[in-house]
Amino acid sequence: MRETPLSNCERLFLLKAIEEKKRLDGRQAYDYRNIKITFGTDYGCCTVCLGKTRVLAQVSCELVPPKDSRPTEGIMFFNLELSSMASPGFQPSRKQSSELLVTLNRQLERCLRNSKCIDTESLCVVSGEKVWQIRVDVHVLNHDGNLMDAASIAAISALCHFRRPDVAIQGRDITVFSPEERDPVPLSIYHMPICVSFAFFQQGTYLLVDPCEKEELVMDGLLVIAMNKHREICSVQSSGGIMLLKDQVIRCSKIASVKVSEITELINKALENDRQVRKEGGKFGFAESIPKERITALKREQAPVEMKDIEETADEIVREAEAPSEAVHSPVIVATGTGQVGEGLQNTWGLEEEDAEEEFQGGMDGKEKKKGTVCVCVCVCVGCAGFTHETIVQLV
Amino acid sequence: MAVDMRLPTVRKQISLSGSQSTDGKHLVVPGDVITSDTGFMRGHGTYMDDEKLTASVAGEVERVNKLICVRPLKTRFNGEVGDVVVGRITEVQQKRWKVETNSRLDSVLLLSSVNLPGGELRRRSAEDELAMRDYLQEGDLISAEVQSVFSDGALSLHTRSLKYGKLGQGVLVQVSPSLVKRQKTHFHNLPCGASIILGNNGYIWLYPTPGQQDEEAGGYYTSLEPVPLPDREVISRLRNCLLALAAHKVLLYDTSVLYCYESSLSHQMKDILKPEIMDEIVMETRQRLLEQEG
Amino acid sequence: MPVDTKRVRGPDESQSPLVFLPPTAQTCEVLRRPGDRGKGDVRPLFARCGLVSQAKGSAYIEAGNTKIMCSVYGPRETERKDDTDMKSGRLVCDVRLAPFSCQKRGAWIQGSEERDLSLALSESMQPGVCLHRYPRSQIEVNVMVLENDGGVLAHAVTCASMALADAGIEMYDVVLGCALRQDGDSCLVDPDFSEERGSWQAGYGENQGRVTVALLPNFNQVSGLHADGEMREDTLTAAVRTCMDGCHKLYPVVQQAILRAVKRKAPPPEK
Amino acid sequence: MAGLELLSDQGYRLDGRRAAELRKVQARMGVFAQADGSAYIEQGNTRALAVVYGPHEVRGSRSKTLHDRAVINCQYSMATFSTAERKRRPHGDRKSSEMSLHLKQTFEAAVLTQLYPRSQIDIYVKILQSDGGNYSACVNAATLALVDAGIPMRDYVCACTAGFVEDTPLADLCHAEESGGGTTLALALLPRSENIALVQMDARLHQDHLDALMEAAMMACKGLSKVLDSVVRQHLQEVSVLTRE
Amino acid sequence: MATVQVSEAEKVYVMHGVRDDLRVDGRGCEDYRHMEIETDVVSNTDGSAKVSLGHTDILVGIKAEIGKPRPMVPDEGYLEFFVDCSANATPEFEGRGGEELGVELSNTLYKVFNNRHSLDLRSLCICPGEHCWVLYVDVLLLQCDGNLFDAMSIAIKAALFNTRIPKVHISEDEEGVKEIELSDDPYDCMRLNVENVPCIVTLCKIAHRHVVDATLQEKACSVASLLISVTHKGMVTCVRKLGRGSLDPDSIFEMTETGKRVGKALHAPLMELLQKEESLGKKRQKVGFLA
Repeated sequence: MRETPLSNCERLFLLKAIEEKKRLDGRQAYDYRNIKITFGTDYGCCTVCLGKTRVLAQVSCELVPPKDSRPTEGIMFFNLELSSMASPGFQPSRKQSSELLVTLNRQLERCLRNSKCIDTESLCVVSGEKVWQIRVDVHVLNHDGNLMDAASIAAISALCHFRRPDVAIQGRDITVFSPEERDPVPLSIYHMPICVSFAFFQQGTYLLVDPCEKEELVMDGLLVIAMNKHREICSVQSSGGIMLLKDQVIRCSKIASVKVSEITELINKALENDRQVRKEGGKFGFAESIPKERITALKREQAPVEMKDIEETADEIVREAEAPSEAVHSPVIVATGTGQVGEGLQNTWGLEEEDAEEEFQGGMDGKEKKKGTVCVCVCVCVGCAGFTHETIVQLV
Repeated sequence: MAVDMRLPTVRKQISLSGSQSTDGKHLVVPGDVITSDTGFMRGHGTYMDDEKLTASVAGEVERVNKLICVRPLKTRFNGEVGDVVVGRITEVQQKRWKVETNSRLDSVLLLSSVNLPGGELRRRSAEDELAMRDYLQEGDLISAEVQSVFSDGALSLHTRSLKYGKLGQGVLVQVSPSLVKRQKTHFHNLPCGASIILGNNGYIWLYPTPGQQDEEAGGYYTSLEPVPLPDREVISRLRNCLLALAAHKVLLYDTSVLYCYESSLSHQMKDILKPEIMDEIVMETRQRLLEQEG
Repeated sequence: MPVDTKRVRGPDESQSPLVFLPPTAQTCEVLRRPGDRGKGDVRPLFARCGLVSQAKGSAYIEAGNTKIMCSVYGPRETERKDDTDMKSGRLVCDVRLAPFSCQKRGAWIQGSEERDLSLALSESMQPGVCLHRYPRSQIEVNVMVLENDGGVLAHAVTCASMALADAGIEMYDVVLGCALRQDGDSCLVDPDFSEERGSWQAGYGENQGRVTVALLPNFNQVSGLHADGEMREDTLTAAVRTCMDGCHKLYPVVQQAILRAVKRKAPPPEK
Repeated sequence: MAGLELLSDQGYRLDGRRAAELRKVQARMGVFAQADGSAYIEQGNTRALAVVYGPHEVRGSRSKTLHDRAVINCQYSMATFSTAERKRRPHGDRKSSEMSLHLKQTFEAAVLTQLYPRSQIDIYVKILQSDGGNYSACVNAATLALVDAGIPMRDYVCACTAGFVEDTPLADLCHAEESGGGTTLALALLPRSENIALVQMDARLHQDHLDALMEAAMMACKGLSKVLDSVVRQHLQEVSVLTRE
Repeated sequence: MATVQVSEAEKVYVMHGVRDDLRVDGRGCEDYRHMEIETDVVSNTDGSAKVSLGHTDILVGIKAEIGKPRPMVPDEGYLEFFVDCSANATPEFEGRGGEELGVELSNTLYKVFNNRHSLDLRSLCICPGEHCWVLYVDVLLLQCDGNLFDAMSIAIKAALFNTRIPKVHISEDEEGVKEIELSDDPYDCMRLNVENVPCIVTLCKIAHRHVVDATLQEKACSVASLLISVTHKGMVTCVRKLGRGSLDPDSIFEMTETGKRVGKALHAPLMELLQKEESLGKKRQKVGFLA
C-alpha cells in the first residue's frame, strides 16, 4: 500500500504552527517525547517507546571465524528491519522505504560500530580462529517518526543489557558454558553513543528535535548527531538536501549533548531498575511493563496542547452561533428512519438512547459540557500524536 | 583489411594567444555574479540570489536589451517555435507520436499536425487513428518544425509542409545542438552532390539530392531503390567531415561543411576521422572561413 | 546470502569425492565407443511429445543417458513492456540443470552455465519460430536437464523444437541440434559426458575442441553454432559439416515423434 | 595502527604533506562523447569518473515523475579492481547504496531542479581507483560533469574530507589515514555561500574540536573549488575560442 | 547505448552500402575503426589497459591473487573473468540492467580461454595442489559503440601483456609448514607470455556480405553475426553464432575464413604497438582519461 500523502492544508498548517513555535503535541522545539525503556525476560532484549514510535532490539551472539584483516577482533553486526506492521508504507519493494532502510542501517552501524563503543578485542576467543559475533537486530514495531533515535537507544540499551555465555579455553578445546553452569558475562562497553535527530524546516530557518511522523513528512532535511555523555561526537550525518551553515551544526551539537546526557541517565536508570527487580526475584519482562489499563475505546488522555485559545474561540463560536432551532423542530426526514437529527426513533441496535449519550459525553472534555442547555463540543483538530479532534457543534 | 592501432595522443594545449582570444566574450561559471544591477531581466541559465543576477551554468553571457541569459557550451536542445528539427519516433500513442528530439522531454507530433496523403484539409477519421503506424512507426526518422512549446517544456511538432515529413534513405549524424548555426534555411542542396538538413536540435540528416519526381510523394512514401555509389561516397565523406568539425567545435552551416568537404578531398574517406588528418582538415577549413570573413 | 537451510551442509571446506578418484586412464585416441557405436554415429534417440499435461506443449528426449524435458507455455502477453519491438514476439528460454544431473551436485539457483545455455538455446531457436506471428506476446520455453551425459545444448535444442511443435507454435522448420568432440584428427559425434570432458585433462595436443550446431534441416540453415577448444580452421569446417550430417540423421526420428503426437491429438477422421 | 604515526613531530603526514595541504588534483571535462556530460578527476591516487545523462524523459515507472521539478537519479559504483583487495561486486551493497543516496541528496540541494519539471537527470559515478575520499572525488567529478552537461546549478559543489590527529585537523585524507580509525569528516560545500550540502562524520571527536575540524574541511573545500573553477574556466575558454564565429 | 533504433529506410541504405563495399563511415567491409591502446592506466592493479575503438571504451584491470588450485588440475592457476557493464555506458545498465550482457560477455570469455595454449596456466602455479595465482580479469565497459567483443579481447591481451606478477619465494620451516613470501622488489616480477592469447573477431552478416567491427547502427541492421577467436597462428579457439537469425552453411565457412584471416592480422600490429609502448619506458607520458 502506498503511504497516504499529506494533504496540502495539513502541510500548510504544520508549517504555520512551526513558524509560530508550536508543535502539534504541545512540546517545545527542543523537547523529546516520552521515552520508555523496557527490557524483556531474556538478556539483550529491549523495547523503546518514543511517544508512539516503538522499536524492539534483540542482541544475540555466535562463535564465528574472524575476518582475515582483523584476526583478534570480534564482529559486530547490525540489522534493522522495517516491517509493514510498523507502517503500511514500508514494503521492501518500494524504493522509498529501501532508501530509508539503507540510511537507518548505515547510521546505526556508524553510530555504534565505527565509534568503537564496544571492546571488540575482548570478544576474541582464539585469535584468528574463533571470535564472538554480536548481532543486533532492531525491529520497528510502530512508526511515528524519529526511528533513528529510537533505534539507537534500543540498540545501545540492549547491548548494555546483554550477557554472553562464558567460555573457557584449554589447549585447543573451547567450552561454552550454559547460563546454569556459569553466569553469563556482560559486554564491555566503553561509552554509549546516542543519536539525536534534528529536523529542519523552511530551508533551515526552523529546527525541531525529535520530529514525529507528520513533522518528518513536511521537513526539508534532517541532521543526525550521535554523541555520548562525555560530549564526544560519534557521528554526524545530514540528509535530505538542505543547506546548512556551520554554526547550525555546532548549535545542534550543543543541544545534542544536553539531550544525550538526559537519555543516558534514563537508560542507566532503566538498567538499574531491571537489575534490581531481577535481583529481588520480582517479575520482569514485557508483560510486567505493560500498564494494566481498562480497555475503553473512548478513553482519552488529556491533550497536552494549550487549549486556552481554542476554548475562547469555541466560546466565541458558541456565543455567536444562533441556536438554529428550526433544525430541532423540523428534522428533515428523507425517508423513514433516515436523516434524523436530535431525538427520534430508536436505533436499530436496540441500545438505550441514554447509554449512547453518556458514552459520548464521556469522550468529551468535561468542562465543555453544559447539561440541559446547548451542548457544544469543540475539539480542535491538530491531528497529531493520534488525537483526533473535530469541531462538532451539536445541539440537543 | 585495414587496422590502425596507436597510442593515445596527448592533447595539445590550445594556445590562448591574447590577440584573438576571448576578450570580446563574457564567460561565466555557475555561481558567478553577472550583475547586481536590478534593472535587468533574468533569462535562461541565470537565477536571482540576494537581488544579484547569478549564472547557473558555465557559458557565455548574452545580452539582448534588458534580458540577460547565459548560453552553456553544451546542453540538450531547448526548442523554440519555428525551429527545424530532425527526430526519431519512439512511441505510437493515441492520436500522437512521441518523437525523440534530444530535448529534455520527448516531443509530440499530433495526428492533426501532419499532412496525410490525400490532401491537407482531410478530416482525421477513426481509420487514420488505427493506421497511424502505417504512416510512421517506431524508429522512423522525420523532419519537422516546432509548432508550440508546452508549459512543462515539451515540444509540439508539425509537418504541415511539403519539405517536412518522413525521411528516406540517408545518414543521421548527431552533434551538440549548440554547434548548429541558426540560419534562414536549414535545408541545403550542397553543390558536392548531396543534400543536408541541419536540425536545430543537433540532428543532421544527409541524403541524396532528390530528383524532381519525389516531390509529390506527400512525405510518407520512401523509395527503397539503391542509392548510386557516387552519391554514397559524397554522403559518407560529408558525414565524416561533420563529425570532424563537431569534434573540433566548429559551427556547422552550409559554408563550413562545404569548405571542410573540399579540404578533405585530398584524403581517403575512412582516414578523415584519424586524429592527425582531422586536425589538418579542420585547420584548413578554419583558415578558409577566416579568409572568407576577412 | 540465502542458504539452503533444509539441507545439512557439509563442512565449509569440503570437496567432492570425485576429486580423489584416480585420473581416468584414457588415451587421446578413443578406440571403441560403448556398444556398437562408430565414431560418426549418434546415440539412439528416444523422443516423445506431450508428457506435461499443464503445459501448452512438451517433449522428452533421451539419448544415451542424457535426459532432457521441455515444456512450452504461451503465447501470452509479454511481461516486459519496455521492449519497444512491437512487431514480433519474444522467445524466452530458460534452461535448468537439475541439481542431481551432473556428477557434482549443482545449486538450485541458476548459475552462469545455465544462463549461458539459456542464451544459446534462445539464439538457436529464434530463427525457426515464426515470431512475427505473435506480436506483443511471449512464448516461454522451459528446459530441465534431468541427467547430463554429454551434448546438453544439442539435445535441448531438439527437445525444445519438439515441444514448440507440440504446442502448436508456428515454425518455419524444426530445429535440430548435434554435438561433436574433436580429438586430434578423429572426431566423435554426439559424445557422452566422459568423451566430452574425458581426455581433455591430458590433452595438450592440437585440434582439441567441441562443436555444437543447430540446424534447420529443410532450409539448410545453421541457426546455432558454438565451438570452443582449439582447432584449425579446416578441422572446424569439417566438424561443422559432420554435425550437420548428424542433424540430418536425427530428423526422421523427430519427425515421427511429432507426427505421432499430432495423430494422437487429432480428432478421429469422420466417416 | 598503533605504530603508524599520522603526523610526524615536524608536522608532516605519511605522504609528506602538511596538515592543511591537499593532494594533487587533476581533472578533465568532456571525457565521453555519448553522454550529455562527463568528467574525470584525480585526487592524489583516487580516481573517479562521472557521467551525466539528461535531463530527459523519466524512464521506467512513470510514477516517480515529479510535476514540479526534475528527479535526480544517482548510482555510485566502484570498479572491481579499484581497491587493494578485489571487490566482488561493483555496486549494490549497503555502502554503495548509501553513497548513491548521499550523492543524490547532495545534488538535489545544488541543482536547480525546479526548472525541469517531469524530467530526470542521471548521475553515474564510478571509482576507478580508490585511495581515500571516495565520496568527495565523486562529488567533485559529478559537479564537473553537470557543468559539462549545461545543467543549471546554484554553485559548484565541492567536497573534501578532514581528519583530526593530535589536536591538528588534517585535510584531504588518503586511504591510510582514513582506515586508521580516527575521526573522518566528509563535507560537501557550496563555496560561495558557505552552505553545507552534506556533512558526515565518523568516529569519536570531542565536541569542542568540531568547530576547528569543520573549519579545516571548509577551507579544503574552498581550495578544491579554486581548482575546479580553473578547470571549468580553462575548458570554457578553449571551447569558446574554437566556436567563435 | 546498447542498442539503437534504425528506420527501415536507413537499414536499406546501410545494406546497399555494404553490398557496394562502402560503409556509412567510408570504411570497406574488412576495415576496423581506428583504435587507441594504452596500458598501465590503473596503478592499483597488476596489469591494466584501456582501449577505445570508435566510441567504444573499455578498461581492463587484472589483479593476481593467491588462491587454491582447482582440484582437477593441481598444477595450474586459473583465470576468472568479470565484465561490468556500468551505467556509465548507458542508463539502460543501471542497477541490474547490465547484468545480462555482462554474464553473456564473461561466459564467452571463459569459452575463448578454455584451451591449453592461450595462456600457460602452469606458469601460474606456485606450489602444486596448494597455492596458485588466480588472475582476476575485470573488464569495465565505459562507453559502448558496437563491437564490444573485439575491443574487449584486444584490451585483455594488452592488459595481460602489461601484467606483472610479483615473484614468490617459498620457505619451509622445521615443521614442514610452508610460508609464502612475496618479493619486495617491484622489479622482481614475472611476466606472462601473451603470444598465444587469441583476439576475437565479430563478423556481422549484413545482406549477403559480412563486415568486421560493426557499429551499433550496422549491428541493428543485421540479424546474425559470427564471433571467432583466433590466435596469432590462426588457430580458432571459439566460435559462436550471435543474434536471432540463422546463417547459410556456405556463408559460415566464408565467414570463418575471413575471421581467421582478419584475426591473424590483428596480432602483429598489436604486439608491435605494445612493444613500442614499453620501449618508451617510464618517461612515457601517461594519457589515461586526461587526454
